[in-house]
Amino acid sequence: MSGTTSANAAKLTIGKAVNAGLRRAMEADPKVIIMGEDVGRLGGVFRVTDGLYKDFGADRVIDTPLAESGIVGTAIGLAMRGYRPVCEIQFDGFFFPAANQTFTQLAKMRARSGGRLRLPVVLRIPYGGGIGAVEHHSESPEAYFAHTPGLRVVTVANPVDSYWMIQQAIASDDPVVFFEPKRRYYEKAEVDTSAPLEAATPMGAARVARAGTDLTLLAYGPMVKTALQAAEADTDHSIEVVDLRSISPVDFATVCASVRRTGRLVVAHEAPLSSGLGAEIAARVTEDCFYALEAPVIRVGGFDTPYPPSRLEEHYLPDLDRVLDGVDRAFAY
Amino acid sequence: MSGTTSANAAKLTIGKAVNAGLRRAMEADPKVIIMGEDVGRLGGVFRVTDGLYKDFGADRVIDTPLAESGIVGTAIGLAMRGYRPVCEIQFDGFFFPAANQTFTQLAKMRARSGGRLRLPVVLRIPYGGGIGAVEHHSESPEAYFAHTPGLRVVTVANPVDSYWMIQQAIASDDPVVFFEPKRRYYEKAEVDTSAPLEAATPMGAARVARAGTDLTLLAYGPMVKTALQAAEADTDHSIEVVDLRSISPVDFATVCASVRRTGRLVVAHEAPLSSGLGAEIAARVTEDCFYALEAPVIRVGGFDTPYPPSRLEEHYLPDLDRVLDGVDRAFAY
Amino acid sequence: MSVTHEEPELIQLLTPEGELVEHPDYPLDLSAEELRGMYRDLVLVRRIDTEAVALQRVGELGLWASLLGQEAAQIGSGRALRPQDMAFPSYRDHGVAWCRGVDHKALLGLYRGVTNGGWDPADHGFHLYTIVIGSQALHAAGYAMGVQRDGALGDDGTAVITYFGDGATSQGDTNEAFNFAAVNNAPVVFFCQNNQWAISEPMERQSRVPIYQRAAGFGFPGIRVDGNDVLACLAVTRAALQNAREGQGPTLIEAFTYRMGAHTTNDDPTRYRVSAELEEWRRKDPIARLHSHLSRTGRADDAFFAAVEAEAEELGERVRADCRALPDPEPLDLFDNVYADPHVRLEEQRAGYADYLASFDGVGAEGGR
Amino acid sequence: MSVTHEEPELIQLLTPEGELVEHPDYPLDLSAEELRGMYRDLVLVRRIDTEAVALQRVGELGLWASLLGQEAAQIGSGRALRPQDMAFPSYRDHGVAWCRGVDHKALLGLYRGVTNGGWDPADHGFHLYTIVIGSQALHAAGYAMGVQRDGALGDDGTAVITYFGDGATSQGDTNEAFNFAAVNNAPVVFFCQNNQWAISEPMERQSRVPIYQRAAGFGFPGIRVDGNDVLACLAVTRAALQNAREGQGPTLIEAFTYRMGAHTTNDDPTRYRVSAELEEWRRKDPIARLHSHLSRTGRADDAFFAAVEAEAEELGERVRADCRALPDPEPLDLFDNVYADPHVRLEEQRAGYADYLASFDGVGAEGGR
Ligand SMILES: Cc1ncc(C[n+]2csc(CCOP(=O)(O)OP(=O)(O)O)c2C)c(N)n1
Ligand SMILES: Cc1ncc(C[n+]2csc(CCOP(=O)(O)OP(=O)(O)O)c2C)c(N)n1
Ligand SMILES: [Mg+2]
Ligand SMILES: [Mg+2]
Repeated sequence: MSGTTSANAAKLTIGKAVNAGLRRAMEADPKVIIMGEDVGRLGGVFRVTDGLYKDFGADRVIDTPLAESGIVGTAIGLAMRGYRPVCEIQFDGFFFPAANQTFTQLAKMRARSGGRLRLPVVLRIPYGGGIGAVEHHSESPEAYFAHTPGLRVVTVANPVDSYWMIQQAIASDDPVVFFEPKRRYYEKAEVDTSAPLEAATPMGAARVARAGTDLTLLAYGPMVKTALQAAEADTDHSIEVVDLRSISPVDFATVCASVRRTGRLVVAHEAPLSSGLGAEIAARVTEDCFYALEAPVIRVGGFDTPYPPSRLEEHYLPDLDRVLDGVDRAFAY
Repeated sequence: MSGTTSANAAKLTIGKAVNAGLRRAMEADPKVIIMGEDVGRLGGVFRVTDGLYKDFGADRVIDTPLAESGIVGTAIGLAMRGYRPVCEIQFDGFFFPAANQTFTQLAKMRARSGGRLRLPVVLRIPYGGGIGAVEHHSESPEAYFAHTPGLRVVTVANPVDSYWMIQQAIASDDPVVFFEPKRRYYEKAEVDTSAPLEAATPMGAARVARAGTDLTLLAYGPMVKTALQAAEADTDHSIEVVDLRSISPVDFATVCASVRRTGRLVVAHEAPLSSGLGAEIAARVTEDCFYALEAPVIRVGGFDTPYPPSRLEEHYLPDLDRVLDGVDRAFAY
Repeated sequence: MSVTHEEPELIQLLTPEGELVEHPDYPLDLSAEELRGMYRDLVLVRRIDTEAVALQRVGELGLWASLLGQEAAQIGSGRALRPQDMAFPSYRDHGVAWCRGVDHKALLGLYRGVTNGGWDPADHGFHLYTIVIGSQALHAAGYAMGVQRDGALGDDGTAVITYFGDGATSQGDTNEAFNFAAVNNAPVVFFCQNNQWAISEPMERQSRVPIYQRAAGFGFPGIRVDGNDVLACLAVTRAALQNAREGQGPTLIEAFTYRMGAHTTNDDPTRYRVSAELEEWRRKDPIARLHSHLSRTGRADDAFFAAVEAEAEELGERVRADCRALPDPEPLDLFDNVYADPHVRLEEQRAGYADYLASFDGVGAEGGR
Repeated sequence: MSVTHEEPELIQLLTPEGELVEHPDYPLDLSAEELRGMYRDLVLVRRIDTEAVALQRVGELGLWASLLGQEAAQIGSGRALRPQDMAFPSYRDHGVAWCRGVDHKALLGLYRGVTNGGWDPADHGFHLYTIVIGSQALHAAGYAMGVQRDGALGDDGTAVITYFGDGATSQGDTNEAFNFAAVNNAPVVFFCQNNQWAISEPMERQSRVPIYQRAAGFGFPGIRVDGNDVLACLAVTRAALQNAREGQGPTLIEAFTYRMGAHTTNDDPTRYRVSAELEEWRRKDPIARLHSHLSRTGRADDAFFAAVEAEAEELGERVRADCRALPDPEPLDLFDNVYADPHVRLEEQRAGYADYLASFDGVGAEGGR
């Protein structure tokens, strides 16, 4: 804790902020349990669950067998028994074995039960590229989840949101997929951990991260930092940056309000462009703000290829220049 | 065979046309094999593989264990050994156990191998609702596939395409997901089975199914029939209907050419609206035809809820009236 | 290195001829009244089933998955459960539902298409039917892990059971559930009704060896029981549940039985199986053998059988009437219960669809649709 | 109903002290030259591995998964393969790659991030490394089904082998592969390197019983072999492959070994395991025991050992140089090989990106990026 901050404020990285949020949720409710591969003694491959096994024991921090379907499937059973499991999927690319349990069971079970069942399960998924990893460790699968009714999908871009939103996700009686921007795990900021959870911005709300008047630049998760940098870099225009935070449902009220002010929208994400989240945002914003738009919504995304070997990832991932190119394209109208 | 048709033309349903296409592909190439649950003696729950087990034997028509991941995973191995497996996923809702093998293996393996491997695997998936079925038997998961680089995704709306496109899918050296509109299995048309495969319209091409001048109505699979009915029903306007056929990649050349003529686009599908294929089409068409559009692209789709019990499906599925409502909304601009 | 394929031991307490046999590991001492109670269960669930098939034929149900032939496996195991126990069924387990006090209306509602669920799992200790094969086995394992964490084991503790078919043993999820249960020593009984068929695929397409043997590979006991013997099913399940309760971990029970009907009302089994097989199994009918035992031993008289018949008759009538009376859901129900907390997109879609429906008002008597 | 947990038999042909022992089922008669050849294999793959770890430390590789301690399991099984056989590896199987003639450059390329594959599976009878745990077991089962369909069985037939770890046995796919192989009697050997750890999770979190026992539950033989004994690994794998070749179906081999290094260069095993364990296994080092056998029996002399050392030294240098010389892919390679046939969207994206890159030309020396 830095000496210049208040007793309850701390300079935390995104990783440590999620860790602190998990700890607070576990302290507040004995039904909160952690499960996944290597989340126990190791504290997770990114150390996001560091220390929890030691302090809460093997009954509440469960090193599971190596089986993602098993993790989500048993989490559903635990939730039916009254627990609030927080599952770690070790990497984005290893989610897919759990697709059936997530999409046909977790997402639909409340509706199936006519509202009799609550499924307060959180899936934490470190996602995105840019860390020089081997295959399957750099995926951005959020659109699959956004297209699945019954799930809530959120992501974070800074330590403050990380600390609060993980607690909100755990507190929600709906299943929440919580995407963590792995290449930003070490970004630091001051987090005031003394506030009550109720005072935090709702996890469903988008946030204007930088005010501007000429163009709205929308990003989420790891791309928010890039978007802010792009906004700074473009000294010719006043660019408003919106941090989406909630991927499903999208807070279109905030997004459209911004677009109505600026008249232009660029959306950036790492996931493949086609049928990515940018498509939904472009489609919906165009419908809602048709007469306000001076240009079509411009999407900047990963290419429609498998995530490449790491020596090519700087070309695959939208960087500052590609985002600025998108901005230029929007201003070309 | 009807007496009024030529020797090689037959009145076929969509189901029988796929069956005839499979048979022709199996006759032409001994490496083509069929695999799935109940595809053998039973001929599949929709009888699409009827008679093939009897005529080609258990080595080429394989009743697999009840395990979708196993089906796709072993099909990959068979493809590596030089076979061309055509896998039946019994119903749309049962695809998800195979998501890992499909999305992380089948779709990426050619790229992973630097082009050294060919993966000529076809996944046939009967999809969509409207048949009064219980849960998981009425899903429209095509957007998950459209967002996955490395796959080709097609669907059919009539017996002629069914006959040819299944053969094209099998002939392709890329993995192809072949969606069959189950509620249209019994739609009939004359199919001239004498033509050479090379003469058929490429499976990647969209088709103008009905010419018109005032608005483009785009649909695919089961919704094409509804779209054509809507076009007929709207006697106030001249509506052009485009049958998409290829879901990934989308033939935007044909789609945009139509939109540039008409100035308006309505897209209809059964899948949940949010992040559905309509989003990609709206986003892309708006970018390409910004100045040609008189109205935003209007999407008509399923609601963002799990597919409901069958007594509600008529409300869930976009029907004639809902499509016409979309058309009205487009003309309101 | 070799694997022995011995003919599996089949636990049996009641022969097809209706004679009681003793088994050292499974002593069972039922009163005549209890035996009559189980007979009544068997007859009544078969009656519900028969009616449901008929209701499908006349279009009152969209589909039905018949339990015909599997009554003993379901009633035997279902009656072994205690109120605090939790069952995770598949889609054909109407006999277990009966034991758990789930009203036939709820089952009919599912297959009629007025609901995808229809009862409160907590109220009945009976989860919703699960259609995606294998999925529920993991839910059961997880629930059992919760029971452990609640400290709810012991003599009067809670046990969990999950039901699935022979085909389901091929599914990755089922095997992952075996392993999660084994590794965690979770109090769960895996009850596999091996009815010889997975739609059109015979047992041999799903497993090279008898299914109960799978358990040993994961490190817990597996046992094969005569699935048409309601007493053996009761005794074996009771023992396995008690082991679970007492912290001895999972058991796999393979109830060796037969699907006497079609897979579902959509299916045509004449395409893939011979009638001789069916004939053979008819001779092992689970109801006939208890009937024969009861009447031969004088544990039930004609009046009792007549009374059960009459009750079945009356139940059948109720089933028919109740089914027809099931109300259709309201259109806007579509948007209910998808989420627990308010959801901006669904609220918007609900409002939009309400307006849309209202726009037809006055257009025609039927609201224009 | 009970399961016996006997201490598993561990096939061993060479003791940790370097003494040969005979096993009735696995006679093995290797010439001194063959033994020396295997020693050389072990030393050289360890050298590649050591260099790779060092290259990662200096930033030349993004990651490396070390095989340290598992050389015998990989060389023994790898040398049992015939040219026509096909292997489906995981991501740590550099010793098998060595046996299959895959150049170290290809392996380094993968972990350097210049490719996700790097060799032609058909050329080497060695599929690409598979990272998503369990997936390759199904590919192997399917490939073996293809071998059956080709009629390529028999004495000189083709066998298939797939490699995975102890953790992988928990994955649904692995179990589905066991079952597909069993039901189809496919010619595939499942080779599990039980190195006691799945990253930080010890064996007990993955299975309640020794892994080789899993096979019996699916109806095929399972066997546990001393994974640090290159001779036992060779003999047992050879036998299993021959059974497969001859149409006797699958075998599961559990090679009982130890991951002497970190899971990967990213991992810090001091967080979860004690050094005493490592010490114990060091005494069973697979290379030391063959060294001791060769020198004790006079089957190799100092000159031989010196020559192998020199060769390793030279190889080490080559590995370092080759790694540094690996060319980065070109930006537009991104779009290659995603599809076999032309793809309208990718062509468009390729052209767009080419234009975009060109737009930086002249902006700065480095193209502005
Ligand atoms: C994952 C999945 N795949 C396919 C199906 C379609 N299906 C429904 S029942 C069935 C056969 C099930 O056989 P079994 O497990 O033996 O149970 P039974 O129907 O005989 O009771 C199949 C393939 C499904 N429901 N779920
Ligand atoms: C499906 C999947 N989940 C998680 C991972 C991350 N992961 C990589 S290696 C590993 C442990 C593997 O253990 P084991 O199978 O014993 O093989 P070993 O690494 O010990 O050789 C994990 C969890 C993965 N690669 N794939
Ligand atoms: Mg069955
Ligand atoms: Mg291991």
